[in-house]
Amino acid sequence: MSATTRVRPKLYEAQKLAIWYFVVAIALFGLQLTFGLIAAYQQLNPEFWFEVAPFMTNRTLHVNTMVVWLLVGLVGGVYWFLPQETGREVVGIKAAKIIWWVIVAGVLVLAGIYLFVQYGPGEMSTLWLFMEGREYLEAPRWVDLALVLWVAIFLYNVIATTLASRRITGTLMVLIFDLVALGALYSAGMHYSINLTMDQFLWWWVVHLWVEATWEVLVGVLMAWSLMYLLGTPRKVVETWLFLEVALVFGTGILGLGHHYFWIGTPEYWLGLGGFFSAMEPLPLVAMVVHALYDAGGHRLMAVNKPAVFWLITQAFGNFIGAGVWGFMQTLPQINMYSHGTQLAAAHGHLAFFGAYLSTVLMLAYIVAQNAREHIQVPLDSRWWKWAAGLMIFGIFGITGAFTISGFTQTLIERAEGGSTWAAFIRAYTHPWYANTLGWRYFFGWVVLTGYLILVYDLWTIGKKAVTHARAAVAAVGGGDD
Amino acid sequence: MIDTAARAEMVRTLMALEFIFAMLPGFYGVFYVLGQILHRRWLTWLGYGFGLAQLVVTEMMIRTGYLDTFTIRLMIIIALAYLVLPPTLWHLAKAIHRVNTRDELQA
Amino acid sequence: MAEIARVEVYVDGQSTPYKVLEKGPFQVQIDPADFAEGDHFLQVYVYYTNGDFHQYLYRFSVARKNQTFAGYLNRAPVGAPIEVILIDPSEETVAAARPNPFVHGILPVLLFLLIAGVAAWFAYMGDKSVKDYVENIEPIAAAAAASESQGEAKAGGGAVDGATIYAQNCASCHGPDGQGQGDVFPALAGNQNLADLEMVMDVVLHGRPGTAMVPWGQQLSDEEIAAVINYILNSWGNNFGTVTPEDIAARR
Amino acid sequence: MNIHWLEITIGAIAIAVVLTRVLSRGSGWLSWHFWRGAMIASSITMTTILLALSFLTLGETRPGAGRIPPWTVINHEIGLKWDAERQWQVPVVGEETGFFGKVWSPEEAEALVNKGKLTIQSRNCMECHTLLGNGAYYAPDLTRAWLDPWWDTRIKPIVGAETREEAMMKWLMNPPQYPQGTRRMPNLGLTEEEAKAVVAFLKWMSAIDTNGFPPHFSLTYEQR
Repeated sequence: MSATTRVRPKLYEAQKLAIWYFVVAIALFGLQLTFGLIAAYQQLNPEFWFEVAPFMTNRTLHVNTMVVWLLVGLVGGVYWFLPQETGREVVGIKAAKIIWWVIVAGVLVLAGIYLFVQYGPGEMSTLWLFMEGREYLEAPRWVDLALVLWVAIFLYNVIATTLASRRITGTLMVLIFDLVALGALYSAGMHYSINLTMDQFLWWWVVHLWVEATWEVLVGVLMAWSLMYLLGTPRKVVETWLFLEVALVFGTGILGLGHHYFWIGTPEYWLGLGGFFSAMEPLPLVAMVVHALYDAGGHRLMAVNKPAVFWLITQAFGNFIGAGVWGFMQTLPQINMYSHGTQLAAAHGHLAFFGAYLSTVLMLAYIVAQNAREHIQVPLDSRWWKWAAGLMIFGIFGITGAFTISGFTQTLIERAEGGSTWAAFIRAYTHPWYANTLGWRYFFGWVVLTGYLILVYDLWTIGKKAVTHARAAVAAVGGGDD
Repeated sequence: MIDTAARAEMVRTLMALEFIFAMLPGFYGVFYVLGQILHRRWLTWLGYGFGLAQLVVTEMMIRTGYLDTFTIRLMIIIALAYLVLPPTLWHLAKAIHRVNTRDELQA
Repeated sequence: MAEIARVEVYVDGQSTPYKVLEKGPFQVQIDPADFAEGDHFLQVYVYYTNGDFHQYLYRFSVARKNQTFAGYLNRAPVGAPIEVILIDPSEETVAAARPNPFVHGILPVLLFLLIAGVAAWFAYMGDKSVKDYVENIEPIAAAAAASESQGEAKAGGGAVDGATIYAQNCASCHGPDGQGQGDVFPALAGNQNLADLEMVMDVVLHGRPGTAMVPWGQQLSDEEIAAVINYILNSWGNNFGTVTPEDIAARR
Repeated sequence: MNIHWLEITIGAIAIAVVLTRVLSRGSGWLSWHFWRGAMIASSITMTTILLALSFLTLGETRPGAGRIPPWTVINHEIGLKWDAERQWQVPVVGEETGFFGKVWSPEEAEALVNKGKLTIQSRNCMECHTLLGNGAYYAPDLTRAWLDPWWDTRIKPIVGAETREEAMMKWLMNPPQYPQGTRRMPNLGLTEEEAKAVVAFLKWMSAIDTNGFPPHFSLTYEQR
């Protein structure tokens, strides 16, 4: 009697692709931290690499690698869960693979352009070839087109797979319409306008409506799937709560766009609208905390994938504190008039992106790591992920604190006392409170980088011991060898 | 017109109070939910304490006299909204779980 | 390949089978209510009529006991010739809906084109001028005069005041009373190094490389630099002598 | 047209609630169907209101339409005055004084400002500076850069220029040579034409009515 055991679950092609998404995402995360550290050091010592790669170059790379790796991670998460959700292989997986490697090549070329070309002549051709020069959306037009193509193929895959599976769930419905909004809004950032006010008006359609509406909903969908997968929360509960979150996110976030229309030359009614709706924006985030804690607590944190559940809860809290509290701190128009365009915005940005998106992608990375390599893993745990998470959270709070103090100083000295002139700006950044926090920021940057290196090691090794555990269980009942 | 020193004083006061004002409902929500989930009554009461402190800070901000009518109204609406939000959402989560799973979490 | 003769299902390595199937349809239904909270694995033994034997592993998790639905089955295919189904009543009520090709296929595309089109229209209209020339011209000579008179006072030519120049340029680092700040910005009050007048002039003119001290030679005139150095040398109890604009010019 | 934010806010919430009731009639408020209705209702309501308000905003944000100056504003003197009613500074446009020694026609002015915008984008200015408060925070805000007294008091003498526009142009063409503070601006290789265009763009930008941002700019202007 021949006995063979197949313990390795076959992955769908889309899931194999998703593994590559996460490998690239984690690699780009390392680049983001590196350029962030260089930029932080240049604040301490402005002459460092002044001739080679000035602050603007490093910051461009810091910001752009962040946008790309988070988006890659979120899309990778969808490719991971989509076959499981629909119970079938993703339709059009070949096109997805081809466009993926095109995007990777494009990102590499773009990083080279940012690093070595840096800027071009003041012509339309520069905007097409090298640099669009709008914060977060610096990518030249050809990269924009490639990205839209990427999202379009992704959208087609989701829709076609859903239609082919003959079964539509609430999460898939939300996902389809959210991806439509995500792709279409990105195209709003591709237009050139001489009128700076209209330029920034549309620019915020992308930047705000992406990170505070469509990305937030995409994260909501991924969290819904992860809650079902990690904690076994019933589908009906998860979907009902997802609808509630989407109602709140779109209900507050779309008009919350008004807080970016306070001072760019737009009419005064945006002050009231933006003030009110952005004050309500933490609401869906409170809802996320409540739901995640309710289910994780009901489960008494007994989960098979401990790091993923940890990052799930970190996401709920981090999103609320970073995006909610730190954002709310400065959206009242009377305060924002003084704090707008200072380091306080950077404090909010760092904590919000960490809490809302980085922790989501790391949660997904641990789910993928659990299934990508081998067999079954019960339970997935190690001592390293705790160090990685602890150092990264400690570091990011240190960075945020440093930015908050320097932002407070800058607001007082540059805006309130000095009248926002050039001289006032110099006075602000030479003030000891500001100057000292630059050093702390750099130090905490190294803390985060240390956490990142441990994270990479942990993702690589976690689950190897657990496999042995599973094998022993199989052997105990007299199963064959592998 | 107010002079530079007075303006700096105004911004310093308002920003410090606004920071606290933003933090308090955050603490309120977090401690309330933690108290409920861990069945620790004192954590929930701590949460309520932060909720009340938020009203006090709202009143302090209004009393500084720096705010215009529009901002005062906005602050009052926000403060009252955040006072009822965490318990409302918690009970909503509980009700949705109950209706959809016929399951009582409370041990 | 031969026919399937018998299917045995074991859970978590227990010795007694959870289910045994002798005839088709070979479909295993798991009721999560039977299991404890946590993660479980399912071994499916498939025996064939010709004596072959294959074993497959599935994983599923259960959230809570005594609950209508409480599990999630990893749907990844393991290549087993049988179907494993997790009983999931809420999936049946919620997810049985068929997708509608218009609502879930064509409507999203139309929405995409609508949003993209509106954005393009805004960008196009935003550059179209309503008026080419300024209306409502107001005299602003008073403000300009005020700024110019202040500018003249600052830019020098007239009386140069070392204290003013110090307050505007130096006090933010070295402190309004020359007391300095920490190690980075040295104190000037009572600093014996100031006795070296040539060193003082060099540092103010050319800065000190590797430190926060910037060169002021390009920004201030000889008269201004002399005035501010004299202010520093003779304030806060200092008494280190004086320099002249000619000395400064000589060291440029 | 006078629009009040409170009416819009209350109206938006009311419409969303009514629409939710309509879309999810017959189902209890804790059910799956109710919240699906709420999601659809709030998305549609808020998107529609955003689009409607954007159309209204467009009427005031086109060049020459009240809050945004026409391109030819670069020929004029520009200042700030305290608006007692709105409680902040608003830009005022003064006499026609010319720009780089000539008066620019609407077409020429638009081409020049356009060149300035292209240069600002291609040199990635927003990665250090802020424009209208948006950008990186490594270098000064440029919203009212044209009105900064520093150009007259500091830059004019060191670059040896007669007018403010000339001082800005000369400084921009080689900033590291004239450092201001410890942070230096790199030499971005601006040609004379590009530098002129950037100055024109900055001058145009300083005349935008930004609801008073940055507050109390350049204390000299407001004190009258």
